[in-house]
Amino acid sequence: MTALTKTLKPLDGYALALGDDALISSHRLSEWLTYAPDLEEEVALANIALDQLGQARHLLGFAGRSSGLSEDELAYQRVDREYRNSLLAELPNGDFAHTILRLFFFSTYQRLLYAGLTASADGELAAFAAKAAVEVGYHHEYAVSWTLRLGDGTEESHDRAAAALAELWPYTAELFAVDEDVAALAAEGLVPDPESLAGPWSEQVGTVLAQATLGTAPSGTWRPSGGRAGLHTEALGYLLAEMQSVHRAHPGATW
Amino acid sequence: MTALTKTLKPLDGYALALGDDALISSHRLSEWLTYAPDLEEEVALANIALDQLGQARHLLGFAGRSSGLSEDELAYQRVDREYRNSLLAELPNGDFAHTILRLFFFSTYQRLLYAGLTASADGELAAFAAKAAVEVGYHHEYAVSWTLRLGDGTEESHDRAAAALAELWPYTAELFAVDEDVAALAAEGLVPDPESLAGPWSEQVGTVLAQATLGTAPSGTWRPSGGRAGLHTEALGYLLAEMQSVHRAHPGATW
Amino acid sequence: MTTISESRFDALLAADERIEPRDEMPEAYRATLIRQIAQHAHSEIIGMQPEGNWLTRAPSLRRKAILLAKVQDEAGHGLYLYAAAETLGVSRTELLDALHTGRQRYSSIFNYPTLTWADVGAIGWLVDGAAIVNQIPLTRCSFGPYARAMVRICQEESFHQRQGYESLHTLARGTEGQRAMAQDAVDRWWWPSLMMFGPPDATSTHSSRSTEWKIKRHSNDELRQRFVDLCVPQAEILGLTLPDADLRWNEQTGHYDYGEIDWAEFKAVLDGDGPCNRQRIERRTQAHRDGQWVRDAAAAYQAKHGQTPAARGTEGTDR
Amino acid sequence: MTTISESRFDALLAADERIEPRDEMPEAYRATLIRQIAQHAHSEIIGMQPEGNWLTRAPSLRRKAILLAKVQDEAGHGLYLYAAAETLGVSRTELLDALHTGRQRYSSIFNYPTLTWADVGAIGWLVDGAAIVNQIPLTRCSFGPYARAMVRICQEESFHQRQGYESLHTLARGTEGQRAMAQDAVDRWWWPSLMMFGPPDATSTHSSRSTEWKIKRHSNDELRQRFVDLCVPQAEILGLTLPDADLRWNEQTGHYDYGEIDWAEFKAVLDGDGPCNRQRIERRTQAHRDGQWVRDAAAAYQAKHGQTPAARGTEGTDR
Repeated sequence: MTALTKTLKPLDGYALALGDDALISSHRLSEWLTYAPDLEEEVALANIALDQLGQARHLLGFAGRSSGLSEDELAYQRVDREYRNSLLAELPNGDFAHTILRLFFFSTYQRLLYAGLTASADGELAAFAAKAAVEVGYHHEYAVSWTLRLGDGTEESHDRAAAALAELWPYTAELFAVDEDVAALAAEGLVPDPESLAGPWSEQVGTVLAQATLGTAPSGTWRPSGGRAGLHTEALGYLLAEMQSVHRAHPGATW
Repeated sequence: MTALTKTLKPLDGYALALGDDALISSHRLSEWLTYAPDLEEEVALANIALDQLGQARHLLGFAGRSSGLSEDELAYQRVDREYRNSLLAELPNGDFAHTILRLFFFSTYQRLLYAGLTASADGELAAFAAKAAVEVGYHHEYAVSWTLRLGDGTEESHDRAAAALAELWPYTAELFAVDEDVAALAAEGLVPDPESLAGPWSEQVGTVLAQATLGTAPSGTWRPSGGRAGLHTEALGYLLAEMQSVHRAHPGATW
Repeated sequence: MTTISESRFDALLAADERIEPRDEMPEAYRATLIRQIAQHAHSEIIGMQPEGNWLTRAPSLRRKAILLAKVQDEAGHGLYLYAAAETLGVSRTELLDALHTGRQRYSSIFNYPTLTWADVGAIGWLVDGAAIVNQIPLTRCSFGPYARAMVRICQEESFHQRQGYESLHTLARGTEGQRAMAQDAVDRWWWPSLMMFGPPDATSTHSSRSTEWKIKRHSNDELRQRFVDLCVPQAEILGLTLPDADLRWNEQTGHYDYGEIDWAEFKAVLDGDGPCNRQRIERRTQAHRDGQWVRDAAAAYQAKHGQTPAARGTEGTDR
Repeated sequence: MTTISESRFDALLAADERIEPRDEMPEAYRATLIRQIAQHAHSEIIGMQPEGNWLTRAPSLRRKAILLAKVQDEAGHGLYLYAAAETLGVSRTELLDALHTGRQRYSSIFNYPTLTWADVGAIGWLVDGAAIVNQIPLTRCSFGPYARAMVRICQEESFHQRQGYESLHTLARGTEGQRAMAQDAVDRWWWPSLMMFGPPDATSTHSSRSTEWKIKRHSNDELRQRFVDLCVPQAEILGLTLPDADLRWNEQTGHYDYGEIDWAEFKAVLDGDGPCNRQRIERRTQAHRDGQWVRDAAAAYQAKHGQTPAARGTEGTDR
């Protein structure tokens, strides 16, 4: 509630939300290290976490520049009510199927988003998006390949993938929510309209789920949201407590 | 490494170590709340956590007084290298058997320790110990009663209790270690000689383990220590990161 | 037990005497009470979760002790209330099963997350405050065991409510960050607290029969108004704003008018679509599942030895 | 394969040529290499744990990225090294099993805990530093696949070592708390780093035959001395003290003398009684157990479809 980010311009706020998605996603992936099911997965998950962290640094740097806030001030000195990531990114890691399904949903979304953002009227964001789109393309391939193997692997892996699907699905709606600021930015051609991504996303996700023998998307009225407005799950506070612990224990230090 | 506690007098340092034991023990017990196997256990574990927290507050208050350090400065502004609790206290919670066996070892130790401390030449510590001894007597009864039920309950509970015994046993040696400061304090009649507690402890523990059909104490050369000197397991850093997170996020605030 | 001496039951009610478990009572009265007491018990134990969420992060040892004692009290309240329900011929196991499978409810308020430390204060002030307003009349409820449980519970909850208020007061007078945290917590908890009194009288079910049976003594809206009237001056002392532009003193009625409650949100949360419904029940059922082997061990020991190994030992320190 | 054309093997060795997997070689040479490469591979993957311990807590995003890349590199090193060992006719599965059941070892240094953020810097400087001194000669090792893996690994480790040194330098020039953290880390990692070169020459087994086979090219004590001589001036630049009162320049030998190493501690840790031996292996075996269903799923998919679903996709971003 130190309100570091209350006065950000809309485009900076937008970049911050995307950056927070990437930062928190990177954090959850990095929690897998030394726990992954195979050495190849250690390498791959670390790689994706590193790409996401790189994107986060770029976006946080962009978001803070005109306010004079550094990437580290934004990452380490905000409390969870100031974080703007989607709830999907922050949910605690479950099993490997949970991580794969989340990555599948998330990278499908990011791929569409960054592709759209390459057309941004903001040249810097457009250039960033072009590079990031390539990276998330690889994340998406990885997630798809494992979604297929888990869904169409053993009975156990199928059941675990189906359980992850059911748990995570409700959180995907938030990715396509539009608030006033984003609507205005989209109207100015600065960012893609999130709603316009929902259709392609559903189609792409649906195709893979079907191929993975995971059936169609679940139904249900519960579509939680709030992350973009700083209304998170109870999990984010613990994540940030850990992430910020060393930084906060040494106020004013440089690293 | 902010060295808040480097200059503490030996008796204050001793009280700090005992206080840290109680504080960290309370923390681990409090993690059980809303996860306990039955409502009676929620109440009992909360009660024991509360007693331990009360003891910690008394001991940290005692430890900091002559240096002008408050209980909260000591609890929230030290890093793990300055914490003096035994490793046994900080190990992450396992299952209920793990928690019960740890409490059994720990309360048996605390009961002997506080009983010895009632004879301290320091009147305040002696008075504190008299009150605390009654509390830990109840903790001990509770732990014994569950050790018996788990050890002599079902095959599963027996196996879990045996596994907890094997895991925790090595850490108990540290409770009876003597360093120079403590030896000097014991010679002055200010504190009980830790080594003098080891015999009664082994005897009492052995009797209960036998009755619980858990056999005799495990053997093995590995007896880790270091906690009293601030050399902890990797688990303590995470515990403190969480415990101190709100306090550190608001420097200078009162609560 | 199919013929009930309803005349005696009616006479006791009429005389404002207590119905006791040994007394005969209409099955519908029994069922209503079981449902209400169970829901109340469930609320106590589910209510441990949002506050328990801050146990390990309380920013001072004093506040940590207060919170730990409070969460413990809630477990204790759960125990009394399940015991009160058991006097009506159901077991705690059955009631927990009804909770775990969604056949019985708990108070919807606990389906909101606790996002900052200030939420602990706001829950103490507003949620416990609303609970007390709801529950004080229940200390005169016609069913003896429930009424007696409520006496003790209300005493403890008043204590919790004052502690929450005091905590929030400290935050509101603290640093800028603390103050913002306190205001934010009140902004989030105010409306859900008003919803705790249930739907508006016009649409409320159950109420009229419960009133005849002297289980319920005031309407939802009456109690809600009482709560608003209590909170407004307290908020002024705190120096915090209640998030309702329509909140103002009404000279005519002698009460505070307040804005429209979002009953659609209330219904959604009640029907299972609040932010934490799934999380709360999943946590509860997981703890129950994970504890099965422990309860089995205790039962096995008892069967072998004909007794538990010793007095539980903690009762002596229960406070 | 019982008759080995040892003359060709000996000729290759004598000519300082590389032995390749297709070449015939003495069984003892093969066994020695398998043991050594496997131990090296195990060290890479177990070595991810102490550093990985700080991934989620790195105090700046830049340092976090550096650490993440480093831990990833270690997993990558593990992959190359297991692949190198596989050229000798063992499978990664067998080698992992030998690690998990304690039949093969990993470097003892990783049985010490990382207690503060500064440990990441100290490990980079000292542990990677010692590893490089140990490993540079291995880039000229007689077995081709091992030598080639070591070239790449040494390049990456030099990079890690410089990053660790630079991180420690920042801490040493930072706040009082940072400086104390840095000194404390060096105090704790210095002696274990010296132990990484193995027992003193007088008591070392394996060495003489490994030297004949051109697997090992320098004695333990020679390499240890080289490491000490490198570190002392670096510590001076850092402004940190190495925790050895006997450390001083010896004009006669042209080297730094250093104090006595606690070989009892070395032996205890090697024999399984270090602070983290149990923890490291338990974590590793747990990850392996927990991953079984995932590996099974991949195998089942492959069996059904005759292929993996797509290129892994991450190779393109591997750096």
